[in-house]
Amino acid sequence: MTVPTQTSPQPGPATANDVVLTVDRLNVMYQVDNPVHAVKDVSLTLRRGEILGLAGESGCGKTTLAYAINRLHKPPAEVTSGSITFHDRGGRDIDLLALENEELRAFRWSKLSMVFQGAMNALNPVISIRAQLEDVLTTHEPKMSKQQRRERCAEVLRLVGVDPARMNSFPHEFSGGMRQRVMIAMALLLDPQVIIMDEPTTALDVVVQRGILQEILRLRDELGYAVIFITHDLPLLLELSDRIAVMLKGEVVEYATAEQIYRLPAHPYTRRLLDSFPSLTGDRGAFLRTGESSARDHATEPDPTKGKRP
Amino acid sequence: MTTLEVRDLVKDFPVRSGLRRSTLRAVDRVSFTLVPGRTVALVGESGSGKSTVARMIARLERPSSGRIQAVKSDGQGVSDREYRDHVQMVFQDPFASLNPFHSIEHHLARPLKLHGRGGDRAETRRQVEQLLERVNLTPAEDIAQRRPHELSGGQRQRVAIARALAPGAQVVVADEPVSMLDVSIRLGVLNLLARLQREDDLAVLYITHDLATARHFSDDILVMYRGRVVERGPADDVILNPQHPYTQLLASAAPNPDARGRSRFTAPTEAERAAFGQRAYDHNLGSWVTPDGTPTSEGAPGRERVG
Amino acid sequence: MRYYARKIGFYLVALWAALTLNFLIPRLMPGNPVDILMAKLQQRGGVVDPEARRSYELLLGANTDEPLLSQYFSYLGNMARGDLGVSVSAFPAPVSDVIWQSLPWTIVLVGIATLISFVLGVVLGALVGWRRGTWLDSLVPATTVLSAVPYFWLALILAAIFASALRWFPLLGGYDVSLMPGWNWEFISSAVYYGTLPALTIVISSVGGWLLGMRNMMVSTSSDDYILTAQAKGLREGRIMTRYAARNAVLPSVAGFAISLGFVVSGSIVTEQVFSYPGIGSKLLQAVQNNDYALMQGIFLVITVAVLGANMIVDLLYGVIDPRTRVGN
Amino acid sequence: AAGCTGSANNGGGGAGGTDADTLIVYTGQAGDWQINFNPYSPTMLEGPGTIFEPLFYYNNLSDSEPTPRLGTDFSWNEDGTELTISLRSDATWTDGEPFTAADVEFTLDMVAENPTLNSTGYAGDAEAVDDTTVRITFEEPAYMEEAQILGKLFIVPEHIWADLEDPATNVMENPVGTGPFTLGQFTPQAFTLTANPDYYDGEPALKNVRYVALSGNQSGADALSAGTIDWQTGPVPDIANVSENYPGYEAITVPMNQTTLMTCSNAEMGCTGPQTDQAVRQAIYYAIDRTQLNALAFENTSSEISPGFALLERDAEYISDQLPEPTAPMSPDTARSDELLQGAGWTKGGDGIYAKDGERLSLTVKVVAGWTDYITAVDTMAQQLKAAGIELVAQQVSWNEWSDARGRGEYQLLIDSLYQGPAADPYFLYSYFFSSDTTAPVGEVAQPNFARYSDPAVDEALAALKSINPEDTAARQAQFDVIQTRIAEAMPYIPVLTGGTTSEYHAEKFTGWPTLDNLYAIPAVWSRPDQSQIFLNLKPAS
Amino acid sequence: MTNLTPLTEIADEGAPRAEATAPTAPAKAPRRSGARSLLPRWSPRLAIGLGLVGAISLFGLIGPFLVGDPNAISNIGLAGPSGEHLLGTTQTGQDVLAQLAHATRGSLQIGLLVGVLATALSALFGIIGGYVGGFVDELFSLLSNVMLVIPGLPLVIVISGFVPAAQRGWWTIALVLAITGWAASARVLRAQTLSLRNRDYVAAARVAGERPWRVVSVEILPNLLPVLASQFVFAVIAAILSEAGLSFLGLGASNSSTLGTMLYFAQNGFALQREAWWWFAPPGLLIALFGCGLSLINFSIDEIINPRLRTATAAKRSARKTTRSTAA
Ligand SMILES: Nc1ncnc2c1ncn2[C@@H]1O[C@H](COP(=O)(O)OP(=O)(O)OP(=O)(O)O)[C@@H](O)[C@H]1O
Ligand SMILES: Nc1ncnc2c1ncn2[C@@H]1O[C@H](COP(=O)(O)OP(=O)(O)OP(=O)(O)O)[C@@H](O)[C@H]1O
Ligand SMILES: [Mg+2]
Ligand SMILES: [Mg+2]
Ligand code: NI
Repeated sequence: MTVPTQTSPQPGPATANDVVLTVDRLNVMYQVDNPVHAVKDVSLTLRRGEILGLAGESGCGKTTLAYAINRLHKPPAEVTSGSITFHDRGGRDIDLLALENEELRAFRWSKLSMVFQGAMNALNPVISIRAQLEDVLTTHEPKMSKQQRRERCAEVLRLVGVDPARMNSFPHEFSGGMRQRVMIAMALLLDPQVIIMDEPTTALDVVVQRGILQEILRLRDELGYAVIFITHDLPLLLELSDRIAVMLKGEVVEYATAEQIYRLPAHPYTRRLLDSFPSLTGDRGAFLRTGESSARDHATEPDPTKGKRP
Repeated sequence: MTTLEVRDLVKDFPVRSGLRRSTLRAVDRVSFTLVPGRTVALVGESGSGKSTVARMIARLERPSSGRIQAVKSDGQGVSDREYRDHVQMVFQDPFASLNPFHSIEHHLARPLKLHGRGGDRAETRRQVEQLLERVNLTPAEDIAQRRPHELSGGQRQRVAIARALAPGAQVVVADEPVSMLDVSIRLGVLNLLARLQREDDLAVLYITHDLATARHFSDDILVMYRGRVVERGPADDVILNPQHPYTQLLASAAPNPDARGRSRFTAPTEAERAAFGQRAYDHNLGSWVTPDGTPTSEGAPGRERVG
Repeated sequence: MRYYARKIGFYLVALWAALTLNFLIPRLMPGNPVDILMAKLQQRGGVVDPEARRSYELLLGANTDEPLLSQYFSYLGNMARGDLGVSVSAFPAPVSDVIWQSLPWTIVLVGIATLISFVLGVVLGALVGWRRGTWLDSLVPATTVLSAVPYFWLALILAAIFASALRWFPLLGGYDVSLMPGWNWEFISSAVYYGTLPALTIVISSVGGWLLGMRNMMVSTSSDDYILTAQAKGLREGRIMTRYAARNAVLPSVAGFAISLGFVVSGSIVTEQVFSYPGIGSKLLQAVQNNDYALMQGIFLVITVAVLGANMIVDLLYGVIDPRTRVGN
Repeated sequence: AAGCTGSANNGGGGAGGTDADTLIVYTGQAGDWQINFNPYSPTMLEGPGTIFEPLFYYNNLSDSEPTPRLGTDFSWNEDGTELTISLRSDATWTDGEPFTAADVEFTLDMVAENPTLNSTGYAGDAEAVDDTTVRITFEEPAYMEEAQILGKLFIVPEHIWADLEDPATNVMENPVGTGPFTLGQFTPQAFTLTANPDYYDGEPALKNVRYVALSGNQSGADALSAGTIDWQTGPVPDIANVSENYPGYEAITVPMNQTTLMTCSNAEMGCTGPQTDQAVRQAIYYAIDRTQLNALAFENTSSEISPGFALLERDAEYISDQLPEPTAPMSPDTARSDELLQGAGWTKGGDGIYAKDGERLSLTVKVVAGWTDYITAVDTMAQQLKAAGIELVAQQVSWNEWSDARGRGEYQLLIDSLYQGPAADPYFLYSYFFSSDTTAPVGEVAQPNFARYSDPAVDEALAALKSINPEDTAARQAQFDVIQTRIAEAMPYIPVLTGGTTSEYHAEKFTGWPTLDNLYAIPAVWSRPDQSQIFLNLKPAS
Repeated sequence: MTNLTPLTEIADEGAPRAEATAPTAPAKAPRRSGARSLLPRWSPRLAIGLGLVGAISLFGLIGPFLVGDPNAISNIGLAGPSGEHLLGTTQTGQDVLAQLAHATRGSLQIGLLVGVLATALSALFGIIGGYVGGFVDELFSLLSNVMLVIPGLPLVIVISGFVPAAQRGWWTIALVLAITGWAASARVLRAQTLSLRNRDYVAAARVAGERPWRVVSVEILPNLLPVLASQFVFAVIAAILSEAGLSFLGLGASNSSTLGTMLYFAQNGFALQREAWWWFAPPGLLIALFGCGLSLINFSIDEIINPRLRTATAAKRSARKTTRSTAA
C-alpha cells in the first residue's frame, strides 16, 4: 500500500506569503518496546485562511501529527526526522522543532492554538471558565489590564455564541456543545494564525455538531485563521474543508482538494472510506440488505445516479 | 418466530435537583411492534430515550407503565422465564460489553448453558465454534480461546452479536451497535447483522442517530424526540419525505458532501424545540397524530418544511 | 439542599450508632469500676470494709441492678445534657473536667503535626508526581519505608538519639513544669519546644502516606486532557503544576485529611505514651485500664464528634474546592 | 492569680537545672494529674503526712516506737477498749486557726460515720476530753486498730470540713492542713509542695517538692537518666549499678511484700483444679529455683521468704521455731517434689508431666499483662517446674480481669504479692489473707483472702491476738506459732520470694535519705505518710 | 470520589482496533492474556518487594523449626550477639533469634488473618452493597461509614479487653483488628463496584440471564482482584503495625508471641536504655522491612489498577534511553 505521496498537491499556486505552515517529511516514532512509526514522511502545507481536512481511521496517526506540529508530544513519542516551519505574518519563518523552552511557550497559542479531541475534558473542572480564559492572557499578554482582559474574554465568548454572563461558571455547568464552544473561544483569544482542531465534534449530537461547524466556518471567514481539521468523518470534511489529506497507517496516502477527493478518489483506501458512509438521500437499492459482500461489490460498481466515480 | 409488542411504554426517572425531587420522563408512551424478518430503526438525538427503550426491552430496567409482550409464532405469549431465550441485546460499546477477564468461549458458552442449549462440554464447544463461524470469526477454535483485548473492535462486536444469538433469540435489540467502531468496519458489522437477520428471520430493533444507516438498514423508522415518537413510517418515507420539523432538522444537520458551502441548517430556537414534541407524524396513516398515536385533524406545527 | 439533609441525616445516625456502641462496649467489659478504687484504698493498708465498698458503688452509680434499657435511656439523656458523669479513675472529678484538661494538648500537638505532615506530603507529592522520572522519585520508597516502621519504635529511637543522647530536645512532658500554664511567651515557647520532637516523629512517620497518595494522583492527573490544553496554551510550568495538576490532584487527599483529622485524638495514644505528653490519649488508656466507663464514654464521644465534625467541615469545604459537588444552579 | 504562687523556681528549662532546694519526685503513677488533695479520696494525689498529718507516724519497717506528729502520747486502758491520746498544743492550720482536740474528734467521728471515708471499718467513738486530749472508746478490745487509727487517719480542720457538703467527693483544691508542707502551684503535669514556714517544728530545710507526671516506668527511667527527677520508686535498667550509671544517684531496696503464687486452694469453697491438692502446692514450692528466679525476673532485688510469711528482718523475732524450715529453699529440690507428688498419687506421664486419674498436672497462672517482672517470673517458673513434671501455662490478662478473677476465686494460680498492715506486725498480714472472715465462696468477692483459706485453728489464733496486749509478746508468739505452722503446711499462698521495693534518689543534691542502716521510713515516694518523714529529714547538700 | 480509573482501561488501552477477521494475531506486539494481565509487571521494585516479603515469610515459616525454644531461660541475660546466640539474648537469657522467628510467625499469622478477614468483610459490604444498590447499599454504606467514624484503636483496646482471657490469643486480636479495619476498603470497593456494575458486560451478563450471585462472583469479582489485592496488602501492613502498637500499650496479643509483644518486652526490659540494640532493633526492623516489601509490591499492583501510573514508568524508561531529538 505504499503509494508515493504527492508532497504538494498544489490545487492553486502557493506563494511564500500565502503559506502559514509547512510540514516537510515529518516522521514520528513511539519509542516503546516495539517502536511504532506513527507518522511516516508526512509533508503538508497549510495556506492562510484555509481549512485543511485530515481524515483517516482510528490510530492512523492524526493526533500524533497534530501534537508534533505543536511540539506537544511527550516521550515515548519522538520526532525522528523532518521539519515543521511556521511562516509568521511578518514573513519571519519559525523552525518549530528548534524552539527552546521559553520561545516555544510564547509561540504556543499565540500563533497556533488547538482544540482537542476530548474537549469535554480539556477544561480544568475546578476553576472557572473565566480564570481559564484569563490565564492565557495573563501569561501571553502580561501588560493587559484587568479590565481589558475581561473585555477580551467576553468578546471571544460572544464570538462563539456563549453568553459572557456565564463566564464565572464552571465547566460542569455547561453542556458538551457549550464546552466545545468555550474551547474554541479560548483558541481564538490571541488571534492565532492557525488552529488545529482534533475531532472537535465527534462526541456531540449531529444537531449540535452542525451548529459548531457553522460557527467555525463563520469565524474563519471573519478572522481569517487557517484550520487543520481532524476527523474520521469524511463526508463532513468534504462538506467543510478546502483540501483534504487522507492518512493511512501514518502515511498521507492522498492529498487533494475536497472536490477532487469526492469526485475522483485516487487511492483505493479513500474509496473505501467514502463507501463507508452511505448517502442519506441516495438510492437505497440493494445496497446493504443483500449481504455482506455486496458492500464491497458496490464499491467497485459505478453509481450513475450520483456520478461520483469515474 | 417471535413478535415483540411494545405498548404505551413509559419510563420515569427520579431526578433530584436541589430540594425538589421531580421525575424525568425519559420515555413517553412509546408503542411499536417488532415483527420477524423486519428491522425497525429508532433514531433521535442524544438523550431522547432510545437506550432506555432498549434497556426496558432487555429487562435491564423496569417500565414505569406500559407493556412489553413477546408473542410466539403460535400466538402464545412468552413467559417471564423464557423471555431471555427470545429477546437479546447487542450493546453499543464492544470494548465494554465483553468482560476483559474471560475468554471468548466463556462469553458464548454461558448463554448456551443458561438457556439449555449447551449439552455436554464438547457439544457446547462445538456450538460455540459454530456461532463464531456464523459471525465470520475464523478459525473459530483460535478465536474462542482468546480474550477480548486480543480482538479488534469489529471482531468484538461480532462476538457480541454471536452472544446475543446464542440463546436462540428471535428478537434482537441493537443499541448503536457500530457507533464505537471505526468508519471502515461499520458497514461490515451492519451487513453481518443484516445477513443473520435474513437467515433467521429475526425481528431487529436498530437504534442509532445516524439517519443514513437507519434508512439503508431498516424497514421502518421511528424518530424519537425527548421521549416521544414524533414521526414513524417506512424508512424511505421518513427520510426522503420527512413531515415532522424535527426529522427535517436532523436530516439537514447530517453532513452532506453535495451540499458544500450551502448548508440548509439553522439551529432551532428553544420555542421551536418545545413545539417539536407536541405532535407526531405517522407515514403509515399519512396523517398527524398525537405522540401516543391518536390521529388528530390538525396541520403541521412549527415551521414549514425548508427546501 | 437535599444533599445536605442527607448528610446531616447520616451524621445523626452515625452519632447515634456511635453513642450506642459507646454505651454497650464498656458494659460488656469484665470487672467492676469500683474495684480500681478499692485497690487504691487497699494500697494504703488494711482490708477494705464491705460497707466502704458499697458506699462507693452507690456513689458511682455502679450498681448494676438497673435494667440495661433504662440505663441506656438515662445515658442518652445525660449525653444530651452534656453530663458525662464522674470519672472513676480520677474520682471524684467529672469526666468533662478530665477531658477538658487534656484535650487541648492533643489537639494542638497532634493536630498541628498532622497538618504539617499533610501539607508537606501534598507539596512534596505534587512535586514528585510532576517531575516523575527524576531523582525525586527515590523519595517515594524512602518515605514509605518510614511509614512502615512501627511508630512507637521510631519515636523511641528518635527520642533516644535527639533527646537522650544529643539533648537537643527535652525527653518528656508537654512543657517546662516549673512554668505555670498561661498565655505568656515563656510558657508557649516552652510548650513549642517540648512539642517539637513528638510532632517531628508524627510528621516523619505519616508524611509518606500523603506523599504517595498525592504523587499517584498527580501522575494520573498529569495525563488528563486539561493539562495538555494548559501546555498548549503556553502557560508556565509552575502555573500548570499548581493551578491545573495539583489543584485537581489534591482533592482526594483533602477528603483523606478530614478522616485523619478525626483520628488525631485516638492516634495520639502512642505518642503520648512515648513522650509522657499530657493529652487525651493517655486518658483513654487510663480509662481502659481502670474500667473507667464514664471517662471512656466521654472520650469516645469526643472522638466521634471530632471525626464527624471534621468530615462535616470537609463536606462543606469540598463544595468550595471542588465546584462539581456544589449543588444548585 | 496564676503568678502569685510562683516561688523562686523559675530557673532552668528542660533537662536539668532546677533549684537546689527543690526535690523533684515521680511516684510511678502513669498519666498526668487531676487535682485532688482530699486525703480520704482513693485517687488523692498527695497530702497525707505532708499537708495533713496523722497523730503518730508508724514505721512499717521496724518495730520501733511510733513517732509523735500531732499526738504526743497515747495509752490503752486495761482491756483495750479505750485509747487516750494527748495532742500537741502548738500546731496551727495553715490558714492561721489553731489546731485543737476538737479537730481530732471531728475527723474521727467523720470517718466513723461516713462509710465512704471509712475504708477499714473504724468503729470507735471519739471524744475531746480537753483541748489537748482525745479519748476513743471501742466496744471490744481494739489493740490491733491502734496503728490504723493513729497512723493512717489524717486530721483535717473542723472549721473547713464541717461545712463541706460531701467530704468524700470534695477534691480539696486548696488544702488546709497542719503539715510541714502546703500546696504550691498546681498544673496537670506537675505540682509543688512548699515548705510551711509556720510549721510547729520549724520550717523544713527542704523548701520545695515538685511532683511530676510521667507515663510510667520507662519514662521514669528516662527522666532519671536525663537528671530531671531526684527521686522515684520504680525499676531502672541495671538496678545493681545505679550509682555508676547515674552519677550522683543512689538506689535503695527494701523487702516489703511477699511475692506468692496464689492458689484457689479450698475445694470446699468451690475451687477446682490440681492446685486444690496440698501436695501439688508443696511440690511447686520445692521445685522453684529461687536464686535463678531472683536473678532473671527481679534483678536480684528480691530476697528470701519465710513459709510462715513473717518478714525475715522486721519480724525476725516472730518467726516460729516450730517451722520445719525458717526460709524457703533457694535452690530447687525436685526429689522432694517428686516424692510429694508420688505420695499423693500422681504419676509421671510420657510427656514428663505428672498426671492423676487422667488429668495432667497442668495449671494456668493468671498474670497482669504489663507486669513484666511477674510475667518473666511466671515464664521462668514454668521452665523450672517443667523439669519437675509440673506444667504452668501463663495467661496474661488485663488488671481488671485479673482482679475480678482473683476476687471471685475463678483461677487456678495467679501471681501477686501479700501486703503488710499499718504497723510492723505480722498480725495484719495474717488477718488479711488467712482469716475466714475475709474470704468468700468461689463466685463471690473475697477481700482479700483470695486463696479461700479457712482453718479454725488459725481463726482462733487471730481472735486471740486481737485481745492480747501487744506488750505481752510471749502470749502473742504462741498464737503466731500456730498460724505459721498451719499456713506453711497448707500453703494456700505458695511463697516465692520477698519482693524488694527499689527507689533511686539524688544523694548528691540532698542528704538525709533513709539507708539500709537507718530505715527511719519506707523509702518509697508513694508510701504515705512515710514520704513526709523523709522530706522532713532531707537537707540540700549545698 | 475515587482516584482509581476503571479497570477495563487495562484491556482497552492501545488495543488494536483495525478490523481483522483473518486469523492473524493483532497487529501490535502480543499482549499478555487476561488473567496474566492482572499480574504485576516485573520491575526492580517488585523484585525487591517480593524478595523482602518472601524472605521474611520464609523466616517466619521455617525459622521456628530451626531455632531453639524461644522461652528457654538461661542465666546469661542481655548478652550481645555471639556465636551461640546469633542475635544475643534477652534480659532473661532467652535467645533473641529464636524469639524473632516465633514472633515473626505470630505477626505474620495476625497479618494474614486480618488481611483475609478484613478483605472478605470489605468485599462483602462493598461489593454486595455496590452491586445490589438501594436500601441494602444505603445500609451497608452507613455501616461502613459508622465504622470509619468510630475510632479504631480505642475500639480495639476496648474489645480486646472484652474477650475472655482463656480464648484470648493472636487470633482474637486479629479478629478485632479485622472488624475495625474493613470499612475504608469497603468504600473503595463499593466505588469500584458501582462503576463496574454499569459496565455493559455486566448488563450483558444479566441479559444473558445470569443470576445475581454469579454476576457478582464471576463477572465483577475477577475485575476487582487487583483492588482486592491492594486492599489486602494494606490490611496486612496495617494489622501488623496496629498489633505492634497495641502490644506496645500492653493491650496486644498477650498470650502469644508476636513482633509487637517482643518489642513490648524489650521496651519493658529497658532494652533501649541498656543499649541492647540486638533485642530492640530486630523486631522493629523486621516489621519495617516487611511493610516496606509489601508497599513495594503494592506499587506494582497500583500500576495495574491505575494504568496511567504504569505508562508513566514506561515513559520514564524510554526517556532515559533516547535523547530527545525535538530538543535539537
Ligand atoms: N504513548 C504511546 N505509546 C505507543 N504507541 C502509541 C502511543 N500513543 C499512540 N500510539 C500509537 O500511535 C499510533 C497513532 O496514534 P494517534 O493517537 O495519533 O491516532 P489517531 O489517528 O489520532 O487515532 P484516533 O482517531 O483514535 O484519535 C497508533 O497506532 C497508536 O497505537
Ligand atoms: N438511570 C437513570 N437515571 C436518571 N436518568 C436517566 C437514567 N438513564 C437515563 N436517564 C435519562 O433519560 C434520558 C434518556 O436517556 P437515554 O440513554 O435513553 O438516551 P439515548 O437516546 O440513548 O441517548 P444517546 O444517543 O446519547 O445514547 C436522558 O435524559 C438521560 O439523562
Ligand atoms: Mg486522535
Ligand atoms: Mg443511548
Ligand atoms: Ni469517586
